Amino acid sequence: MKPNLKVKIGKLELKNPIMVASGTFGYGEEFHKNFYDISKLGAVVTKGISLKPRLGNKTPRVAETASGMLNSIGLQNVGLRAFITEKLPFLQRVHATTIVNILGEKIEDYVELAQTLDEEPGVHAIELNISCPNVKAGGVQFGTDPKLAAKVTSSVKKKIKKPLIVKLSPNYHDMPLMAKHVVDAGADALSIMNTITGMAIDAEKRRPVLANVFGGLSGPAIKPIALRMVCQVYMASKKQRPIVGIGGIMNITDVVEFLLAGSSAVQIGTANFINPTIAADLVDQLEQYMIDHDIADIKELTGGLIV
Amino acid sequence: MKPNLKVKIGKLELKNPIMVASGTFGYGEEFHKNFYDISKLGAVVTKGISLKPRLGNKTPRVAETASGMLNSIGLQNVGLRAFITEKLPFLQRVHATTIVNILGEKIEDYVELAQTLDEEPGVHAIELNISCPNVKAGGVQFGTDPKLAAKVTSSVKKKIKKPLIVKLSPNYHDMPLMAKHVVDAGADALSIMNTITGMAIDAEKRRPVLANVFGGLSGPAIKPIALRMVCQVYMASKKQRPIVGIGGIMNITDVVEFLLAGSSAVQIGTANFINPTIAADLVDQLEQYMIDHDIADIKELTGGLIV
Amino acid sequence: MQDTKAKILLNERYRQNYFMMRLEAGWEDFVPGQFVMVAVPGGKSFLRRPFGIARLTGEGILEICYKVVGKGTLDLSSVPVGTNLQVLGPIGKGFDISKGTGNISILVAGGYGIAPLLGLAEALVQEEDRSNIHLFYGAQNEEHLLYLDEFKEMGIGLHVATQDGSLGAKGLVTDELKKFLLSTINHQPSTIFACGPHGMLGAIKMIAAKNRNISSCQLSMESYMACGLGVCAGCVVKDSLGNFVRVCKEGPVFEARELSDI
Amino acid sequence: MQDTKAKILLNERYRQNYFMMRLEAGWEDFVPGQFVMVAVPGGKSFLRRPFGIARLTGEGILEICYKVVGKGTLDLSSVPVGTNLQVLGPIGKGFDISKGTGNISILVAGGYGIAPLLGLAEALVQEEDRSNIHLFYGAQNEEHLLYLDEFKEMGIGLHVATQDGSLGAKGLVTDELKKFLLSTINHQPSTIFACGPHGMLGAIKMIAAKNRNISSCQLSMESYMACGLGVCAGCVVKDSLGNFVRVCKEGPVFEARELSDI
Ligand SMILES: Cc1cc2nc3c(=O)[nH]c(=O)nc-3n(C[C@H](O)[C@H](O)[C@H](O)COP(=O)(O)OP(=O)(O)OC[C@H]3O[C@@H](n4cnc5c(N)ncnc54)[C@H](O)[C@@H]3O)c2cc1C
Ligand SMILES: Cc1cc2nc3c(=O)[nH]c(=O)nc-3n(C[C@H](O)[C@H](O)[C@H](O)COP(=O)(O)OP(=O)(O)OC[C@H]3O[C@@H](n4cnc5c(N)ncnc54)[C@H](O)[C@@H]3O)c2cc1C
Ligand SMILES: Cc1cc2nc3c(=O)[nH]c(=O)nc-3n(C[C@H](O)[C@H](O)[C@H](O)COP(=O)(O)O)c2cc1C
Ligand SMILES: Cc1cc2nc3c(=O)[nH]c(=O)nc-3n(C[C@H](O)[C@H](O)[C@H](O)COP(=O)(O)O)c2cc1C
Ligand code: FES
Ligand code: FES
Repeated sequence: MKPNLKVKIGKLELKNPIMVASGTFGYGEEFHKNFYDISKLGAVVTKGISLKPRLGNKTPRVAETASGMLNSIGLQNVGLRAFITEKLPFLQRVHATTIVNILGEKIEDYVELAQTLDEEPGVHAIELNISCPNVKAGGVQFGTDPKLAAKVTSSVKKKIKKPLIVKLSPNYHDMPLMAKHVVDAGADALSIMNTITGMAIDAEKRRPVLANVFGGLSGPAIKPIALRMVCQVYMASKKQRPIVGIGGIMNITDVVEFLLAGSSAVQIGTANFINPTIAADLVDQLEQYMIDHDIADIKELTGGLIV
Repeated sequence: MKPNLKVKIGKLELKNPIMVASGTFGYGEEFHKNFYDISKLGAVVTKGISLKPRLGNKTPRVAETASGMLNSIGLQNVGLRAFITEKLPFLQRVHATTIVNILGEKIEDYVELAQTLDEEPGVHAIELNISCPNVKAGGVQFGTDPKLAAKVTSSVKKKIKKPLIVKLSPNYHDMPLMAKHVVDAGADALSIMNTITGMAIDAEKRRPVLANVFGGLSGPAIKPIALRMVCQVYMASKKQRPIVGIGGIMNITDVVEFLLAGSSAVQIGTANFINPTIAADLVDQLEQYMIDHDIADIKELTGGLIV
Repeated sequence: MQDTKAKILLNERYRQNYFMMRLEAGWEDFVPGQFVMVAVPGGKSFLRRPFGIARLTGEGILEICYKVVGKGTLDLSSVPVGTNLQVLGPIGKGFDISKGTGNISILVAGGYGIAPLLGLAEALVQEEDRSNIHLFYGAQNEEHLLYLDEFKEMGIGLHVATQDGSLGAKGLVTDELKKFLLSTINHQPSTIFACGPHGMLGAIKMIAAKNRNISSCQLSMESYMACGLGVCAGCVVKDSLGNFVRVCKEGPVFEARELSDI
Repeated sequence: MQDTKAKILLNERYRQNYFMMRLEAGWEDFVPGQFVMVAVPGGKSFLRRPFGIARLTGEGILEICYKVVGKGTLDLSSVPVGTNLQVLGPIGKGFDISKGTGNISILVAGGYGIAPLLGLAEALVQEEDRSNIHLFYGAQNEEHLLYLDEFKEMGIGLHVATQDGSLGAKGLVTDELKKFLLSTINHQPSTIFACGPHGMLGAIKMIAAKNRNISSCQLSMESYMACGLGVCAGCVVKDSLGNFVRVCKEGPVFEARELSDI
């Protein structure tokens, strides 16, 4: 019998738990044109969208590290208007399940973005990227202050009907506490996790490799940390919300590990750069894994860790 | 001319800035007997010592990850008495500069350990490992609460004459804030950083690989994060105290990167497992690096990053 | 663009620390100036590495030429023939030959920048009079010059400059280019196609800007890349409007006047 | 113990997914039961991998025999002859032959546990009457048996058991051992030397505990290792007093009665 790969994120039902992570898949066109039908994925999470287009940081913006990479793209994106007129129609036409990742400099930005996107039929859910500095609060990141994170979550939640996913930043140390605040504020699901701030230095030039000095670390190097955070939040949370596990997933074993740790779905990020067909391959491989392991429903894997 | 590799950690002058990290060098005997004269090192930091011997955690205690490893040794050690009678005499006999890493379950433990060791002529400095749960405060780690960290620091500082190094935990998110608290409380130097909590899962067995479920991540995977923390603390700190950079150092380029980011000295940890002569090799390589780059004094490198 | 598992047919030191690699890609077509992203075995290189396409034969054999500069290229140089490598390509916007039709074609190369110009020259000789094609090629010394025989055989104009004068003129190839533009062809419409170090490209942009006969000056740019797919926005350079454009998508070949970063 | 850069002289599939490797270590001496930590090239294995020493020839050539079970051993199996590997060893406390002097020596092996017993048998035949040495060797089937010819040549007692009965007795080797102990030598002082899977070692410990003639039962233990140097305390097992002892330092060979974990 064909196993059931469907998962629910709030009211949204996904074909399967394999999504692609924000910022590592553009707006889907390149992958669809060159590699595979992106409607096959559980969902496409777009590059983070802001109200106005953003230029992003100076270059170099990327650097390789041991089993990972740093990026300081600076959230370059086309902005809300261009996204709706130029990018969304394509995603809608190819029937991609689309989750829009949004980012702002103040709570009002998030609310306006979310409200506008809530009206767009091509948008299936909204992912709040709170790893951004709050310009109104002296630049402290929304994602490193549980109260602020709760506030932006509830402000957005009040105004939209579509499922709201909040993407947590590992740059705050107490994940269960952060998760509790955000869930109490109305998040339908949690994405765990964004990149960890790091840096690379060119010893010969005596300069940071990234023009921005600091950048976000992603890739297999961070997988043990991401798995721990997913597991901690899953074990601590009473009001259980689906967790979307993210961080260094490269293969089917990694996917299963994140599910066992407590994820309902996963996002494939940097791996898309290493192997452009990986996300589609993983959809097939996950189905095969379930058949081989006699698992009828993907939900059996979520939180299936024996501790 | 022979370059000057000497660095000062509080009142303690080290031959050179290359130390070995706590828990990765035992009490020095194995390396001295099999590989090299350990008095060549800037300092040997011992395995963390507690008042009573500790059995440590169940096994498996170690797991490999991408460019790193997890450990949950559980601070197994011989205890203060046996350390002083069985381990310290050896370190003293071979003239190793010895820094004793100490850990406790409550502030009184740290104070008693430090006071006792302060009297021992073979001990040159004390490193406070605050990545331990405080049993009196419901198990919250000393190192994830700036006030608690400050309190244990000042309590110890008051009672000892030898230099006091406080080793920070990356499991707290605001390193500059933590550093400020600890320095204000009297730390003579900061070690940055300890391992980051992570986990590994055996997908087939559906179990955590480590018996303890969680463990500390070390190795090159964490280097970008450690570099960032050193750099942030160095840039933010007004009352400058020497920083001892730790995390994923594998070769001379890594050493130079940590110095440039703001470290006065470094510790070699997991690399000792990969290449048992690495720490001694790095002492020679650092001297050669200085000659090749026409650097007369190692202090020229500390914080030499051009940003 | 496709991601192909390609067998290594050749991987040899060519000269100094330049290596030549041939891969059984099976691809049918490419535009000179396009590049590939190669997955480097050995475990030390997490990201793929970009290399310009030197040639693609009728049998789908891909040739690249790379200089060993760091851990990735060092590891690549020791991969044995017969190994399969994952190769993504052809990537990006190559040289636009059509803009040069009827013009004098001036190719300028520095270092391994010669590789994509080989493919370009092979395409140009199909379309243009060989005497109207000129290659300006600069290198440290004689030992660092690549593909010279191939270019000689094509019968195009060759202008070599080496820093030590061991072959051709002594000095910078851009000086040779300046002299050439002042003398011979200063009244003929010309197109420049250039690939090489950043500094060289900057000098060429200046030269082109001052010379009204140069209707198109196409520069092949480099930058740090993560994806090569156009999705990460890691590889951008600034265009003349101040916007960031992707080297792997809008480039690597740009009209000089459309760039502001150089 | 030393850390040696050793050239691979042989790295071949021996049988099934067992491989044999010979390395030019140049070491002079070892105690059977000791092991090495090998740095595995390929970039996927961060930590070294432990393998028992099968033999060390007079010329300092080290032989190990490994089973491909995961990424490290898979990568190891494709390292070409001639490559230099970093090999740390000989490590740990090997078998104590002196305890068996005059006794019947009973060697028990499962899987790749046969490797260190080869070296042990070679040492024992120098000291003891061959007829007093017995090897009990269990495997899945005939195809999984290693070094059989070598043991036959030594002229020691051979007792093979395979799970499918394709060679020797059908079933568990520990059952053969039990039968043997009940019949033949039940009044002769014996020493057991065992290396193999955890379950097998547990069964042997039980057998030995019940038999008063077995004066020493030495088990070679495995565990997850990080350093192999005795400094990380990663590899511990519990001794009979409830203390953790290091497999890489106090072991890998322990007296069965001194272990509580098994
Ligand atoms: C579109 C494009 C085409 C290229 N074509 C060729 C080619 O045909 N032949 C060839 O030999 N090389 C080519 N390169 C450069 C080549 O990609 C780099 O030399 C290579 O990636 C270095 O890898 P590494 O691991 O050996 O060096 P690393 O160890 O990563 O770095 C070594 C040094 O090179 C610098 N470096 C590394 N990557 C880049 C980069 N992308 N841009 C600028 N500096 C870098 C680093 O800062 C460092 O100083 C091209 C690059 C681009 C972007
Ligand atoms: C003292 C000692 C001597 C050994 N001698 C030999 C020998 O002579 N020949 C031989 O083939 N093997 C021997 N082993 C086992 C060998 O070290 C492991 O099989 C090898 O490290 C696996 O590496 P891998 O990367 O292929 O597997 P991984 O990809 O790391 O793991 C594959 C599977 O093996 C398990 N595993 C990995 N390492 C160990 C370990 N240390 N202990 C228990 N389970 C493990 C994992 O849990 C996993 O299920 C010995 C181990 C020890 C401790
Ligand atoms: C180049 C790049 C750009 C990214 N941009 C965004 C973004 O715009 N919004 C966001 O929430 N996360 C962004 N991320 C984070 C990823 O979505 C993901 O959380 C992170 O990379 C960890 O997953 P991975 O290890 O699988 O890549 C970006 C990551 C990378 C590598
Ligand atoms: C096996 C192991 C045991 C450790 N034990 C201690 C300890 O007892 N006390 C301590 O402060 N740090 C301990 N550490 C942390 C190291 O000292 C070091 O801070 C960390 O490993 C990061 O450095 P590295 O990446 O170079 O290993 C231990 C690390 C490892 C790998
Ligand atoms: S390298 Fe990713 S967009 Fe160009
Ligand atoms: S493996 Fe480190 S103590 Fe044994």
